[in-house]
Amino acid sequence: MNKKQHPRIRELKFTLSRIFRNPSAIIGFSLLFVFVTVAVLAPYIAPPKYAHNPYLMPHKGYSQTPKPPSSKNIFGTTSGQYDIFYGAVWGTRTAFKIGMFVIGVALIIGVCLGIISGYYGGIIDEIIMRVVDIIFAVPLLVLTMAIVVAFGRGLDKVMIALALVKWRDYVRVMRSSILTLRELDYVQAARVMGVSNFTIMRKHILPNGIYPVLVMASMDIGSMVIVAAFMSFIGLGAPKGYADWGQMVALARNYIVGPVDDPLKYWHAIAIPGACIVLFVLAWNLIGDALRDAFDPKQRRR
Amino acid sequence: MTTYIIRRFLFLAFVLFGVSVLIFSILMTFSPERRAMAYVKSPQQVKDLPIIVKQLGLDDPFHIQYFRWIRQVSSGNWGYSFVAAMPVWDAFWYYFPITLELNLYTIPIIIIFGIWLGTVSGIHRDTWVDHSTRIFAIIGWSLPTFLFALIILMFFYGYFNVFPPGIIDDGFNVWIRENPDQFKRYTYLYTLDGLLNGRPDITLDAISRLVMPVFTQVVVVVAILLRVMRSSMIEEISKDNAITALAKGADHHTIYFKHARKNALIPVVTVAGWLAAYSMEGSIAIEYIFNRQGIGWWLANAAISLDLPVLMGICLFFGLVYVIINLILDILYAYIDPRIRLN
Amino acid sequence: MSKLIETIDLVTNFYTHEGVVKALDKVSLCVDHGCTFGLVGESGCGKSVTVRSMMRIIQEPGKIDGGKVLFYPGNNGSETAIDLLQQSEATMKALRGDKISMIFQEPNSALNPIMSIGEQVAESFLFHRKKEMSQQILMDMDASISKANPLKSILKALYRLAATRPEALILKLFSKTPLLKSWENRLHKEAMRRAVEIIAKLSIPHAQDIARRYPHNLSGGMKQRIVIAIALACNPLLLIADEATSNLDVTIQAQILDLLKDLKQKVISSVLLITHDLGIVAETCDRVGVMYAGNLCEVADVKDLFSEPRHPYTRALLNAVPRFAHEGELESIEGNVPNLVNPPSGCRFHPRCRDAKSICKDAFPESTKVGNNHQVACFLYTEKSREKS
Amino acid sequence: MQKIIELKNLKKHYPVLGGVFRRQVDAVKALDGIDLDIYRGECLGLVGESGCGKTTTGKAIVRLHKPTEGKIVFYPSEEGTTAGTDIAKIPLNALKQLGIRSKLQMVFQDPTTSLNPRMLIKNIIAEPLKAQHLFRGRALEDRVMELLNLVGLTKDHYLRYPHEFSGGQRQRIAVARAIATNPDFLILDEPTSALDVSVQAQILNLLHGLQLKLNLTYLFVTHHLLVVKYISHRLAVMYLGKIVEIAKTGDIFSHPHHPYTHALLSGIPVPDVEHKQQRIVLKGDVPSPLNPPPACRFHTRCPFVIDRCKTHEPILEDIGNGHRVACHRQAEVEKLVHDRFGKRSSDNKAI
Repeated sequence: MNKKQHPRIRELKFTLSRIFRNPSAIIGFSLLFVFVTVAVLAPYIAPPKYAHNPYLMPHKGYSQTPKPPSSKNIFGTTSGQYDIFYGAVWGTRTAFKIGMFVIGVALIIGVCLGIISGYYGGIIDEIIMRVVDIIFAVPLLVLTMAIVVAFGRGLDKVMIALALVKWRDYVRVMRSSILTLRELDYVQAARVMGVSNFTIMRKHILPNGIYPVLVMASMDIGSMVIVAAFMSFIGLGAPKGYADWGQMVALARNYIVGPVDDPLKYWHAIAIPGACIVLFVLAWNLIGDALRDAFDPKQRRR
Repeated sequence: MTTYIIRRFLFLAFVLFGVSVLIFSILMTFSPERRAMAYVKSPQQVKDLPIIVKQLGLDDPFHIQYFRWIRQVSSGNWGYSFVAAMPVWDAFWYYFPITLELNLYTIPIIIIFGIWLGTVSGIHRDTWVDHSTRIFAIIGWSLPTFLFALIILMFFYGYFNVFPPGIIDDGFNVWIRENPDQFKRYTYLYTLDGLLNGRPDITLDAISRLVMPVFTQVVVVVAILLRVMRSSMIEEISKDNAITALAKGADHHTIYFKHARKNALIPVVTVAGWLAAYSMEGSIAIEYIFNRQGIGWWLANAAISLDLPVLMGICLFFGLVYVIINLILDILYAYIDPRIRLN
Repeated sequence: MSKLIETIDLVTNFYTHEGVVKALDKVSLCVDHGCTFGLVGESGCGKSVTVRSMMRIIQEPGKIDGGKVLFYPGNNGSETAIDLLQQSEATMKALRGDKISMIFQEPNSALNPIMSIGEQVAESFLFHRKKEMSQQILMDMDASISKANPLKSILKALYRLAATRPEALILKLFSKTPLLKSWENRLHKEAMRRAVEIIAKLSIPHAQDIARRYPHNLSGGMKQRIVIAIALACNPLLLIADEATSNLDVTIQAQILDLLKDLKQKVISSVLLITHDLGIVAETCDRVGVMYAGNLCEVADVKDLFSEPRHPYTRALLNAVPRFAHEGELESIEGNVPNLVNPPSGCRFHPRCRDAKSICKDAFPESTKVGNNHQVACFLYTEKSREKS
Repeated sequence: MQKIIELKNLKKHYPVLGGVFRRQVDAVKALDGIDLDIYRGECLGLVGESGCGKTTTGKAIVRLHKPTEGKIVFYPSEEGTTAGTDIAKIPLNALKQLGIRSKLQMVFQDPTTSLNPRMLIKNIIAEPLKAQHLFRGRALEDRVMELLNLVGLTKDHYLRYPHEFSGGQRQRIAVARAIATNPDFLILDEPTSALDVSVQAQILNLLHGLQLKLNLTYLFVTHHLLVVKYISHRLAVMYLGKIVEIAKTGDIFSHPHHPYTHALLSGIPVPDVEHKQQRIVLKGDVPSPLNPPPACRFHTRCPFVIDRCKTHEPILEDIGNGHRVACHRQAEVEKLVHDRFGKRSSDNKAI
């Protein structure tokens, strides 16, 4: 052990070595790295045609039949002649936008309420948890649909609706991890020392109790993209022509079966955006799986 | 034990009440005119909207409207569905058997398969069995239901031309509608009714159209159950009472299947409620893609055409399903765990 | 006295992510027939690993990497020794709980929370006494004067088979099939009767009622009695008690120690007692082994050990233990218990030893005889070290 | 001698919820009327089995638990001139503002759980100083270093995480943290029971040294009578939420007057081979504090029970020399024990 290093760096290195001991972490983070690169470099990989709205997929013509890959459209075109390559590249940005926004907002609400509810207990806890119980009773997709219908269509509405529903999961997980932490000796010791409640939550409870929530959140980024894609697929989310993988699958929906002599003729129109969704979600799930193993308190040394 | 059940019952009644308030609050974000549209049955009536608003008291205070709404809902008046072109209550009973049929086949398969796979991979931890179920689980968990359904449809229906979408062959459908006396709808489940009416060909056709939806659902949902079962099995196997049993002279088979598995099922029961809800949720995408006119299909189409009463009704329905499933699970829980049963 | 069980150079390692934990390094000890052997040491010194290795119930990621465990089931000496590490799992299964049984530290977790007490005790009989019980059932059936019917004769045939060949395929088939497996009902009932009997034997009041209860509504002391009942069900030759009283209160511990002492006189032949409490050793054991960091330092009769401790660690330990008569400050052992991933070279105690010499760092001290039945693994007592100094 | 802490009829009842609406149906009587004086500069040992309320007493004094009833009077000044403050009911903020928080500190049982695994040692020890705004900047660092030296650790240990230490070292860190604010009074909640025998002595000696050096008062909570013998001046024995006997340590060991103390003393296995005395084995289990037996709580297990024990509750009586016992038969107990169980070890000083 190198003593010259700052202990925090040493600890970080140790944690990273634990995470990357797991092959699924390596695959997951490499996939994520590719997606991040594509998202960041999107304007260079696929230069936007409409400067005012780069998310709009360019299309030449209005023919309903998808076209196979060619030198002009390297991934071919989908129904309505939208360029699949462009959609796939800019769709990465959309996916990150959805995942990060929904999970970010849900995490902030969920973690804050979870800490308050778990740490203070009593009547506040009772109220928060009963509200969560109620929201839990309706499946995520159904409740989101209802809210989207109430707010009106659009990708932004879908994102807000998802965030408004998703926080319920984090409150429960956060609260249960705090209920155990609250009774631990080091939290009690801090109380004896006269440390204020806020500092106890910030320094003792949050750093030790957030890991289960983080693991869950990393997996949920993927599943939120799935739900948003389905909403776009049925037409509640992104408007027509928007670079969104779910939307692109929807465009190709009527062409899953090709002409009689070549039933798989239009496979690319579904498979390419589909593969993007699956790989994106897979990346987050692999990361979450690796994090869960790495943060498992039972496996921590001593 | 009785106090436990009563407590759970009261709690679930409270949840149901809360869900209704929640749904009604969403409903109230609409302007009174928009809500009045739900009572309009023909285009001619549109100009009478303000009158309808007044008539129905749609601009009254929240609580008055809520109790009026609840009274209507409990008497079966759930509004009118454009998508189904009939009242929501009637439409519900028209669509419900289709969804029920799908889930009646899916849920048992998921439970049996999930518990079995989870047990096996928990026992053979870190072997090829465990690794392959792990990969299977992560892939299943990463596959969007709607996408998986489309790809399945593309291959099996498009390429091999087997397992067509829909509920039943059009020819049968027309025949059934025209001969209600020859084909009695005992259960409204085609697979059962076909047998009861002595028409195995109808049953066979219905089953062939169920195979792909059930398969899709199982692959996507079983992953969760499998992982929970696996980790709780691993935990039980390494517990002291398993070692005590070993020291008593038990063989591994006895420890796994007599000592560990029943204990391991306790946490599984807790996720099972969530699983059932998730499974119902999954049927939305499946019914939409496989063109099965069930609750999910209806919901998706209602959402697209902003058919509000349908959304509200289905939200309430899901709340009710949640409550019923949880009540069953609570009793199951008490049955498995003597610590609850006897306290 | 004749030997009952003996370990020779037992080595057990745990293959963890942080490295290989060398939990046992060449442990050789011997328990005689009729003797109470105490194994003492601080936590993490390998006491539990030793006995678990002897019973071959080491859990992942542990592995027994060498040595022998010789078991002498006969009463008359060494000719019938079997090496437990070479036996098949089936043989071990038959031995565990029958010839050798074990009590664990935590009565709360040792019992299965969702099985009734009676069921858990009865299991021992179902594992090891099937033949005997089948015979008894046959006798009972013959004795009862009810009319013969075809069902009864089938049952009789099955029990006759169970009494002669309990591993017969047809019995397994019957036991696995739903409905048909109800043929075992009488067996279960008989096992339950015996379970209640053994519970009552351990001076537990209302044995019938206790057998029907579940672990969560019994007190800690009661649970520990049940664990003892399970261990004693089949009259084992050797009872291993792994810190059987350390989680109990003083007054309850006194009850359990008393019970064990009583049972030792009446029922059990030999006891291997694992504890970190030197007091318990002094009161209950005939012979003592002291362990430190995976090594067995000293083995002696209990009187010799307490009056004439030889190994520096034993001496230091005895001085560090609070006593009634002691006045003034307690002596402490400086330093800490080593991490067994990188144990100290040579004698594992040398970094904390006051009498350490250079040889202690380089070589592993072999166990040497220093008196009547007294063995020490320390260079202070070997020829080699005497020459050097 | 001046008092530093005085407990007057201290009670702590934990509500037991039940029924359909989770109302309070019963109470666990963890502490049921404790009267105890602790004097400045002494070490008082509080002994009893698990669940007897000894830890609850300690935690009530530092206000980790809010007492149900009774007074906890704290006498802050050295001279003993000022009147005490009742800290049983005052809000926690006021406790901090009055400066009492920093004077009452606690060391917990298990050092693996009492140190936050994600904090550096320097921050762990500095935490109470920061919370009380006592030092800052350079002075804070110096103070932390001083504390580390005081408990026998070095500069090397300053920038490390708790998991890099052994159990004994961790307990040293916990002690350093507890004495950081210059407290007058320390509650030691089984500070050695999670440690190995060889390390236990180190910690006991450290605590003893610190007491002399810093003029501390200890309340040493433990289940092990022999451990506390080395460090405490007086001993209080608890049973089911009550104090049954309290006396100078030597007196408890040589002339215990309560049958329960006798049983506790004889229940400890003694690491001496020659030492043979008959053990007093109490029958049955400790009754549940939910429904403690009426009158004398020990009567269900007492070998010398008489009818009066079942009807009248004995009070804690002074029998001279500060020795107080709560037993109807305290005068004859010694003889009874001798007659029934033979000579007691405490009589012959030989062992």
